[in-house]
Amino acid sequence: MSILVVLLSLAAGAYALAVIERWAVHGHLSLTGPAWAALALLGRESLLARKSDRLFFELGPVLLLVAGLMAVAVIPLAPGLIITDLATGALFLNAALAYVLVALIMAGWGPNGAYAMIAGWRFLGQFIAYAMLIVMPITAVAMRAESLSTVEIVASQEQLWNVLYQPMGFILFVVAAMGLAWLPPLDLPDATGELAGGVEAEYTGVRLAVLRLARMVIILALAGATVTFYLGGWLGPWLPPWAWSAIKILVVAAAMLSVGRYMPRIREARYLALSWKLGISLALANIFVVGVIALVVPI
Amino acid sequence: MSELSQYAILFGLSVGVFGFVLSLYGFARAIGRARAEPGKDVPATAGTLSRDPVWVRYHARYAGYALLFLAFDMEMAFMYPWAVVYREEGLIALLDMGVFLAILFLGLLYGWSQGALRRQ
Amino acid sequence: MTLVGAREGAMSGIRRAVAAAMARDLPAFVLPGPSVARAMGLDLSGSHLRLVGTPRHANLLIVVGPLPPGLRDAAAVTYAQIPRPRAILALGAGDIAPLPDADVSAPLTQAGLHSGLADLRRVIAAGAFRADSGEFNAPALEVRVEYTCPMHPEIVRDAPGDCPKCGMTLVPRETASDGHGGHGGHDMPPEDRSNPADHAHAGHAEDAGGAGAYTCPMHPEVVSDAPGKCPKCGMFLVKAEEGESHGHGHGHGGHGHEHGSEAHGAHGHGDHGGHGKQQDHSGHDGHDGHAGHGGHSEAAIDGIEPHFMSMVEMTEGQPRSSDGLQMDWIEVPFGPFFPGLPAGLRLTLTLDGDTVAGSEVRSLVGRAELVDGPQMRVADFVERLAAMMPLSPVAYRTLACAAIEEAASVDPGHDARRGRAAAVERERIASHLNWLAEFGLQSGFLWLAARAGALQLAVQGADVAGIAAQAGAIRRLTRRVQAAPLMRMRLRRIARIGKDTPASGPVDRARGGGSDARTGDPTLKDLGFETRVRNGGDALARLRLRCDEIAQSLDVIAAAGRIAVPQVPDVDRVSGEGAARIETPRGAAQLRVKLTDGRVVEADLDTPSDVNIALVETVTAQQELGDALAAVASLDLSPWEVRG
Amino acid sequence: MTVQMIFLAFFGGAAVWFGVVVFRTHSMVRSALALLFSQTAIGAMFLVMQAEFLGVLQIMMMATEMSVMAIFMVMFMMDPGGMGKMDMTHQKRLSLWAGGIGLLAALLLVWLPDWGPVALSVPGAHEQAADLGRELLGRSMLIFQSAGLTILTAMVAATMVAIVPNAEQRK
Repeated sequence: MSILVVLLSLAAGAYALAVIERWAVHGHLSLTGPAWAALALLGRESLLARKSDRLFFELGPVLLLVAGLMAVAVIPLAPGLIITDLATGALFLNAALAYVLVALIMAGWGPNGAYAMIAGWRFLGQFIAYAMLIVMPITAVAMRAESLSTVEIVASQEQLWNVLYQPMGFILFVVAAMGLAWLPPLDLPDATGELAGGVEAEYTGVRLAVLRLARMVIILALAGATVTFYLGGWLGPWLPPWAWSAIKILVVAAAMLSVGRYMPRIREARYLALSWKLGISLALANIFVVGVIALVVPI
Repeated sequence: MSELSQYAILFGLSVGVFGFVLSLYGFARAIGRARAEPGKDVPATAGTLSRDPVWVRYHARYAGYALLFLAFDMEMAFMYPWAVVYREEGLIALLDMGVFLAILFLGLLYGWSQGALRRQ
Repeated sequence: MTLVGAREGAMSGIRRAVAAAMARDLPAFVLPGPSVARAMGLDLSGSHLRLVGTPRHANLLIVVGPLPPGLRDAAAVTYAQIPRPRAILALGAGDIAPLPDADVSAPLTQAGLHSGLADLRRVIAAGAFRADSGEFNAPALEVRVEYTCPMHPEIVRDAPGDCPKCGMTLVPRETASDGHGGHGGHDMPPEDRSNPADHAHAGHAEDAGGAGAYTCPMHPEVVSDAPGKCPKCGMFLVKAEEGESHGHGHGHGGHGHEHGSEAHGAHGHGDHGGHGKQQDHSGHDGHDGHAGHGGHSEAAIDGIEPHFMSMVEMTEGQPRSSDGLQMDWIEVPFGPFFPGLPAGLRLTLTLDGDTVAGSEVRSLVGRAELVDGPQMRVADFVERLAAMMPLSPVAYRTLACAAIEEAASVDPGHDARRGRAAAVERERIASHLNWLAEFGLQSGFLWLAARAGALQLAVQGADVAGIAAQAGAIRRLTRRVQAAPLMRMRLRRIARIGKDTPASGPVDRARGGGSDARTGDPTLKDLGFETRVRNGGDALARLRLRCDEIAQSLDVIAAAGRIAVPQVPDVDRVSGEGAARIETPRGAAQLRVKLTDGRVVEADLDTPSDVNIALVETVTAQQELGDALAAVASLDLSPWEVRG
Repeated sequence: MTVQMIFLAFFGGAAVWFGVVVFRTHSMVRSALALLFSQTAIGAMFLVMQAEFLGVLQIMMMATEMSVMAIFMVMFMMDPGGMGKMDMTHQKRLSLWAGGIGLLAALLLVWLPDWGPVALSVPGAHEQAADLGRELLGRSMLIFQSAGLTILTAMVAATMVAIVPNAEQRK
């Protein structure tokens, strides 16, 4: 039952995100727009580049969707409202999202097109930049919660949300999450002005529809993860828990989608250098600080 | 809910995604099939046909980062179980992991000094 | 009412619903490009269109203005790559062959766009599917298939088979059919493009012993009589026979160190060591059971010349990257319709991974002869020059008028001069805003793209009061752009240009240079003009300088108090020569005209883009792809200004 | 229990099959990703055997590390797209011997030692992770720290071998 509820809210959330994305990218707000766009996409030809690696080309979007859904599976929306409350939930989230990389490499390599291939390998570079900054902040979160279960992690924030407890980790995690979902300004693998669509460039019709849907699911999963790890999940006064989850996730997702509108895309070299020289140092410092606080303060 | 049934749910969901995607493809197929035409199946390159295959030995300039990444990724295997028992173990855990991370950070600094952290 | 590019299938049931959805959701690809559309005064953002960066994601092709001849093939390619159902909306385009007839044609105005889109939506809703849709083909899409060995690119056959050298299966490769420029960068003279029969000989012509052709190991189509470097990748050309005889020698002598017992393989090669007929090769390969394995190790394998299978030797002579590694380079076209690069500019980058190892730039819309025919009426000449430069028509119109007045010794008068100066400054503001919008699009700074585009449209036809009304918003925009997060990081040290390289306009002034045709102009001096200069010489300095110039031009226009686009001077059967030089938004342009009997008989134009296009190679060399494209964009080239 | 066995066999078969694909394909990227999925299947086997932490860790780490391997394979192998249909196998005799000995060793390791009685009840997934943590900080601390040193050595060695030092780069 709760699985069905989560899946339906996932569908609703993905649609809401599509509305927000159209507004952020194309500047018009239309509640029905994504529905028409999706139907139109299904009606367009879905082309296959010749000399392509068809298996990769077909599998890329599907694997992306699987990865997104697996990540969503460990996000709690309310007490009891979660698909699977794994004891290693935070780690599993990581594992699922690692396949985003695999899917994008497949999608990039598959069509044998220059833009897509460069985009796919670029994303591997981007992954190397953000990966540690996803993992290390989560470790600090798990230290406080004494568990990897996402439900426990939310419960551990009863008295103080992690965003206040470990603000540094929050910032690092959000930036890394945007990199993972290749959201502007970290949209190196589908940069319109540099690679004319990149990994998405060869996808048309129904395959593109699946790819876009998968991306929305991933953004939702990451917004959900941010909320779970740092913003107290379903915790909040007055409103029922599920409403708090929905509001927080949508606000975080909308913020992640629209912030890139106001700045140019980062350069790959700078991104890598910043992540490794500054980001990892800060992430290690964050772990240390949280470690000291966790020993001194009993919350 | 037992752990095995949770894994079964996850497995079922993955299979379900394939089913969902296949049904979408079936719907799209019902509307029509793609038509083969000249130039249509060549990867798009902004108005110029580029028919040469691009699967060549790709020069990844982030190779240095990639090498260090492998080491850091390895280290995460130890971080998670450590994090779970951190508060229980207390100071010893902090010191232990402090030493471990310091060693790793040393490796990072070495790589940095040698130029692993730059475009090659 | 159906689309020319309709999808196959009867219009019924679910397809009707899908067609209705398509009519509401129109992802559009604009030819020649959004910046040209804006320069022509078309606001594409407000019509519920979604502009996309690749034809793959579009289903509507909007052709804005007449399609230049040089872009027709590219337009056909773009159209061919749009998935069906696809539609064409032609705005003031006239003849668009080889594209099929436009589904809807409308005049090149905002009203035309709106009515055209409304019509188009109806056409799509009614006719996105059709039982018998015709096939689209164009000369640019024709191909010839040839077969080549992945290890020995010099082997090219027109039928499938095995490589005579290593026995690997030849892989098919498509090339553009001869005599057509559709293939990226392959614009070598026809005589250099060997036909398949020649290729079949290429590996064996050395039997004659003498004039062996030189060829590039990576680009077999490059054939030269003399040694040298490959024009595409810069590798040293190898003598066509060299690889082969070397390989045989190696096979004979040093072979079998691992599979010595199976010496028949090496022996077989030894037999025809020095010469080698094709039959010998194929006969030999026939009994070689292991043909085609290995290749990933340095181990020699019987039956295959170890020379070609060795990674170390394979890459011998190939150019090395900065870190000493040798990789394969690919040639990737960017443009002529690449989002974020000037429309009409075809940049072909040789990429080593994601780093630019070489570049070739070409304008597909370069200007033709200014004087069309033996002589031209003055009015026609002025209009022609203005129409040739869609990105800055007013500046070139002013230039033409000034040169003709000079030739005819006519003085336009003080007020007219002020009005003209203000008109050119207004265009400078619009042009720089257009550049900012393009930069926004390229770098994913979408707020900038939308805001600068809107301001450009508001400014470019406005009078003094209209510009004054927008001045505050424009100044805020320029301040905000420079302060945007990541902006410095994005542009600093990109596309650095030294003091000695020739450059024109803002590119020169942003490296501390002082070239400005406006310096010393008394009219502008009156209006409070001072040359703006920035130091740095990188893309960031150019951005800042353009922002400075926008602010300065706003002041000049306010001081001038009037804007007057010059009228064609009334010259009455005079003869004479005259020259004029003005600072267009992209730099100084100079025009010399010769009048005979009141008609233009000769004209000669120097444009800033002629100068700046030569910088492309310098600023892209060894840059990361994104940086290289930002570097090219920072030059603000107008392909229309480049000599065709 | 039977269902568990069926799934174990299924994922085991998948792991082996992907392992075979590694050598049967021509494309380097396919080869690398086949290895990736082979490892993923092993991770799934761990899950079926209720070793949750180990399984999830395997699934996560192999995805990333094999992807990194893919780029190195594309960098250094000829014809990474497999367009020339080259065979992945070489040095067959040696490989057969090595593989055979490896298999034998694995089988001996399975059959010979005394693995003790079959564990009928498995600790909960959370307990597993916590136990592992306690182990790391207690009895196996030395192993843990020497793992750190090993990783450091690997980092230094990889950097020394593969990276052109800054000073030389500038020349």
